[in-house]
Amino acid sequence: MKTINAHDAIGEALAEEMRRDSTVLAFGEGIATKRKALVDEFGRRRVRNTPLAEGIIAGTAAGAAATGLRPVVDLLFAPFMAFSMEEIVNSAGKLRFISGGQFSFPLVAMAMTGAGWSVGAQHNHNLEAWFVHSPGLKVVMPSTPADFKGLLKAAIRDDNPVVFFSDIGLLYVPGEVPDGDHVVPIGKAATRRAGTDVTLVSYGKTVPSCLKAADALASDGISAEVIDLRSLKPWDEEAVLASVRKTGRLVVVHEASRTAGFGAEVAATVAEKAFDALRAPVVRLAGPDAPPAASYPLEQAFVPQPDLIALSARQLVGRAARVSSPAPVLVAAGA
Amino acid sequence: MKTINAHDAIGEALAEEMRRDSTVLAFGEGIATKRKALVDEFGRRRVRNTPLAEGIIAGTAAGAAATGLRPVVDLLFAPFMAFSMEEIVNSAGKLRFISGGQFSFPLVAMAMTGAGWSVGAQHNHNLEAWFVHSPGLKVVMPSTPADFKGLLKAAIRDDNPVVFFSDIGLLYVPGEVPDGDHVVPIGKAATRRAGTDVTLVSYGKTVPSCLKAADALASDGISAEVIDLRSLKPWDEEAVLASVRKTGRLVVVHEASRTAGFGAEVAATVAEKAFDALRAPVVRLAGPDAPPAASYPLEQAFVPQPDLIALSARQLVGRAARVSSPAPVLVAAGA
Amino acid sequence: MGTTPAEIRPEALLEEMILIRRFEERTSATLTSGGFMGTCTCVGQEASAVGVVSALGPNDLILTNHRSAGHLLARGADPGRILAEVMGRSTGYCKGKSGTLHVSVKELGVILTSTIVGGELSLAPGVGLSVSMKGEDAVVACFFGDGAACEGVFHESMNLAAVWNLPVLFVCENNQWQAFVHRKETMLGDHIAPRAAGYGVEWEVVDGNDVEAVRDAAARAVARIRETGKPFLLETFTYRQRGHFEPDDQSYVDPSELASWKARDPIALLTAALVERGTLTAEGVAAIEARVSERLDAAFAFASSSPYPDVAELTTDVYA
Amino acid sequence: MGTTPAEIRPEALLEEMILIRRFEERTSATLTSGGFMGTCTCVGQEASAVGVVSALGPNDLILTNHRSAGHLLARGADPGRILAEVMGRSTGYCKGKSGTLHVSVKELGVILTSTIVGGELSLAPGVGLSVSMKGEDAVVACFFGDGAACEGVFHESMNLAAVWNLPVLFVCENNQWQAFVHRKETMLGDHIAPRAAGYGVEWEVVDGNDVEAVRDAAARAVARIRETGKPFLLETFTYRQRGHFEPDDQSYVDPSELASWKARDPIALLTAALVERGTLTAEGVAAIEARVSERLDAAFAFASSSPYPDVAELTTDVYA
Ligand SMILES: Cc1ncc(C[n+]2csc(CCOP(=O)(O)OP(=O)(O)O)c2C)c(N)n1
Ligand SMILES: Cc1ncc(C[n+]2csc(CCOP(=O)(O)OP(=O)(O)O)c2C)c(N)n1
Ligand SMILES: [Mg+2]
Ligand SMILES: [Mg+2]
Repeated sequence: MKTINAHDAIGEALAEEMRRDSTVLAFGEGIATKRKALVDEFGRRRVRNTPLAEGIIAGTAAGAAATGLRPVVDLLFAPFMAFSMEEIVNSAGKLRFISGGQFSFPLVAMAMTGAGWSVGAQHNHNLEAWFVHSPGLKVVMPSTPADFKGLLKAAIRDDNPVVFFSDIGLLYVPGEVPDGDHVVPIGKAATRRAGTDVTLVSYGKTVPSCLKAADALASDGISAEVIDLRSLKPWDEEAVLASVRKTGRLVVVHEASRTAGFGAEVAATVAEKAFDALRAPVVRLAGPDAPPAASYPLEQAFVPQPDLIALSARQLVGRAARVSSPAPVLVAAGA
Repeated sequence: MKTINAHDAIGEALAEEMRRDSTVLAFGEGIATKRKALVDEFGRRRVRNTPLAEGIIAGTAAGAAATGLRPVVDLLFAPFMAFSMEEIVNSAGKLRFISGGQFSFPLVAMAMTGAGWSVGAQHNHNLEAWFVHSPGLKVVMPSTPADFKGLLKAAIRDDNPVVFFSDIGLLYVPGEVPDGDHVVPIGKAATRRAGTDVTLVSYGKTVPSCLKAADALASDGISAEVIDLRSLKPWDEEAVLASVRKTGRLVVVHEASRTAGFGAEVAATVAEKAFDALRAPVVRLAGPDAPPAASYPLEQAFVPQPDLIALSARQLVGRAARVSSPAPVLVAAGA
Repeated sequence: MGTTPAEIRPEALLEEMILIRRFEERTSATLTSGGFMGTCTCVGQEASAVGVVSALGPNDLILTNHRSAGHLLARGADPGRILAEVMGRSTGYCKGKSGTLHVSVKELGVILTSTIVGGELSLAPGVGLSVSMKGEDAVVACFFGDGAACEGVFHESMNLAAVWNLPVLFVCENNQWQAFVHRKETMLGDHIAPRAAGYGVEWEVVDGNDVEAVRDAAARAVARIRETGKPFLLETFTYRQRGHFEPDDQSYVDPSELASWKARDPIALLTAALVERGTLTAEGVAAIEARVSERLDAAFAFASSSPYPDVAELTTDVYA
Repeated sequence: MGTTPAEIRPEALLEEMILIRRFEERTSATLTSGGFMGTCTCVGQEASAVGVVSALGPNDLILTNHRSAGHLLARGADPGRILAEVMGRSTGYCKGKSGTLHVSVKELGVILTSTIVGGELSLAPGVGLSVSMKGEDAVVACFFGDGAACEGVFHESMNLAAVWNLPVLFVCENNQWQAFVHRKETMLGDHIAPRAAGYGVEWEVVDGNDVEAVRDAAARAVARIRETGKPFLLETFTYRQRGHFEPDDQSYVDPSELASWKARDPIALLTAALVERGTLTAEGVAAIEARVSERLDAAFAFASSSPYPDVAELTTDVYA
């Protein structure tokens, strides 16, 4: 075990996988400048700066992946992926199916996402739901340095295109990372805290917020289970359903805008497949349906905070198991 | 009243709005070739063919909209919008907010979507959920010629960017369109059939399928209410909630892939806000999480069909109001 | 396929062009009369397909687009399996999942076909990168239209291939139409290739209706790429003789422009040249037509008797 | 703003450049020490901003990008309101919603600023279209970097503006850096402007550190656009003297290249020229610095005492 931050965990994952497999290479706008250690070890052929053009970066990754390489591309901030949707969705995501299985696309597209740097709505926009809704892709979004490393290694080894989101609010937070070849399987959630009264499901930087909320709830005698999804596609339905069958209550929390966000998928799935276990409405806490502002206080207020999570959970638990009054209306800050 | 198809209804809406307001103009890859009547009436300055470049078509619409014009752009097939996500989402959707309200973006971005022409996954891909999840945009998807006309007129008059999806399966189906200045407000659903036992919520080409299912259900003595959302953003939460409070059962039906599709938003909202009214699990019937194949039988099988809708509704109605057994697992064809 | 440029006789090129022409004509007629959705034919552009593909070696790779039948057939693909794909049958090269618009045939090196206009351009540098990282000497031929040249990805692709020295033969088939829009409405100037200079890329414009000229130009370009490891942009200037897809009444096409290009039909041009040279007779042409007709009879029989894919195929081949 | 080229004295250009330089320096120092996220300064590029903007008329419009302080100040924007925006205060030009990266000021014609690299290029033709449809004679100046010129939208924007005859002055500020990547890693050749020829667009490369040369070139380009109604691509060849954003240790920058450009600092160049011409004295410079300092003191006082936006602003200005 050592303690490193997520940025360095990514660096370790890249280095280890490039060492293990000579077909792995990395490119992007400035990656060779920013990850000098990789250039030193693997050279400028395998670690490349690119022209400033997200479309061709992603397209080149797709073309290379289909013909024997395993590229990792850094697309910087999530909104810039808007320039590479064609290549990621129509090519990498679909051409395997369209070709009747003749090709596969083992590539990783990385991007930073979320609030924290006051950079405004053209840098800060959580788009993971777009990719979850797009066939042929996998999507991961870790919340701990160990998972950043382990999921990136799994993503590089996966034979499918994986979109890897780094929540910028977590990039420089240190955490323990196991030694050795630490690989975290894509599609498995982690139960960060066990509980019996309410299930808090989240991913990315709102996982620590859920844990804080769970602490607060514990002092009220409410036992919250906290599930970190880690992977959004495939996502660990079984883990969530099992938890809700135990607790009967679900709060889904994420930073992305609520409307048609990934939380809707979780809530809808639970309302369908664990309906009989539900003792209260399923609640989503999420960013408002607005672009995030640069101004620091507004940027913070966009993101569901521990207090709100705890409040929602308390309301759910305090609620009569099945009453005829309308469900409490719980909204994220500012929604 | 006259009977015309959706393609012609679109033509009427464009002509009427261009006649009414000289700032309305239309451009796209071939629109001036395909809509000769518009060119004849309004000339080549207001009806323009463009170079083959979806990004700049959408970007030009955004720039023009912010400075006094009301452009309508035809982006052809929905997957081609992948080339214009930056312009639609980061510019048209966000720059009003980012600028602190200095600009508005009264534009309409049109695209065809869905199965019917055996053109394969790079032409046939239902992406409406992407836009619903993107702040600052509105999204409509009509199911009748009257709504094609009325919603397009409303979209052109709206001061916000509106993404207008034409389900290709409906484009050449005739229907009655009221005479005169027929405008359908964005955000209002239409109850296509009233019922008391189960609510079927849909949009686009699966609305007629729901109506067929409702017919079949009626002969079993089951009374289905069919709601056509028409607008997906804003969507008519109140209409759906009111219906579910009456029927206690919800089936959401759409062609787009189920995972993180718009149906998840509807299901999650109902599970949150009408929880106490629900007498059975909320069910989503949708396309599988796969690209659609070109092959005709596969293309058809992708789309939820009336039989499946009726079967699901029957299972929900037949179900004990609240039992402890797991919810029936109902999947769309092939999911 | 598999031959080097010097080994092909012009009569063989002619036979390939005729095969393509008849394939497209019969496919269109069959689809249209059967109520199927149309296909995008390359009628009029056969010299571009045959000329370029015949200049490639066996390890070279091809990326193409929606108008691909010529490239596929010139590369030696089985017309029966192409047609089965067009008709959505399980025996098609892509199991019927592609349909007509994005047929790839990995075993022949015809890879990563995209019907997103410009999709092939976005993928080409990556294929070139694989080839170059693995130290292979293959050339990657990427076919795209004058329309695709309007997409931003044209710019990004050319620039990246130039900066990274990727062995890509960009082949712009300038057929002067971009679906229902004439190139004159989409760009100033008649040609795309000169833009290559701005990226530091060598280029040439060739008469796309003269198969021997195309083949020579392509052979020179391929040789240049093998020598320098750098990309090259070849523009074959030609004309789309039929509509954008079938059926298409071409009411928007200037009849005199169309007629002038039909007068320079690539098959007629080569036939006349060979007759003039004395290497081909009317009987020779008839023999070619007969062979082609026989192949196509078999192809149509195969495709039409092939089954549709099973409904279980809806969700296979999505993930590896 | 509001003046025609002939009316501005070089001393006024110098004062604008010094205002910009001091604004950027103080902003960087303040933000960095206050733990705020950095800003992208235009230090070293003041001549490009001042030269071009001073050649515009009052009705002309400007689109810019993340490195916009020079353009804004040259256009007459209030440094206090820019700074308030950078600091996320409600008195900023965009109510604190933009922050430093996409400040637009509609009342000054500085519109549609985007921090998506290339965003300004995608919006510019539409603004040109409005102007041209309304029959106004305004020119739309669109500032973008050498990095933006690598995006596909550069190609699409130039081409559309050319085909539709839109009155856009494309200004490529080639500062030779694209964040952490030198332009030599992203394109062959030193300049972007010659690519304009491929689109049928006129172009010029000008020494971007010589404000008078920039102003003259821009004035010529603007006159040409007003005359022809067609776009023009002007490249100001300059250098980014500070990092991509603040703070940035520039460890990746070749010190000798940086030094050679600092030796051609645009402010020093003009100062020396004016002293040499005898129209400026050391006292004159000191007076400029004093005026600038006073304005900036007021600006900083205004911005730092301004409130943050109310949390209700989270969801306002989303829909019209
Ligand atoms: C991104 C995208 N935009 C639009 C289309 C619709 N479309 C298909 S082919 C075509 C014309 C393409 O022109 P060109 O590249 O010159 O190829 P050609 O058809 O002439 O061979 C268009 C507009 C598409 N398939 N993809
Ligand atoms: C689409 C997009 N990609 C990447 C970035 C990140 N980024 C911001 S500025 C910049 C460099 C831009 O270079 P250039 O266009 O030359 O402008 P400069 O910063 O040199 O003024 C980059 C890569 C971005 N903001 N948008
Ligand atoms: Mg063409
Ligand atoms: Mg630059």
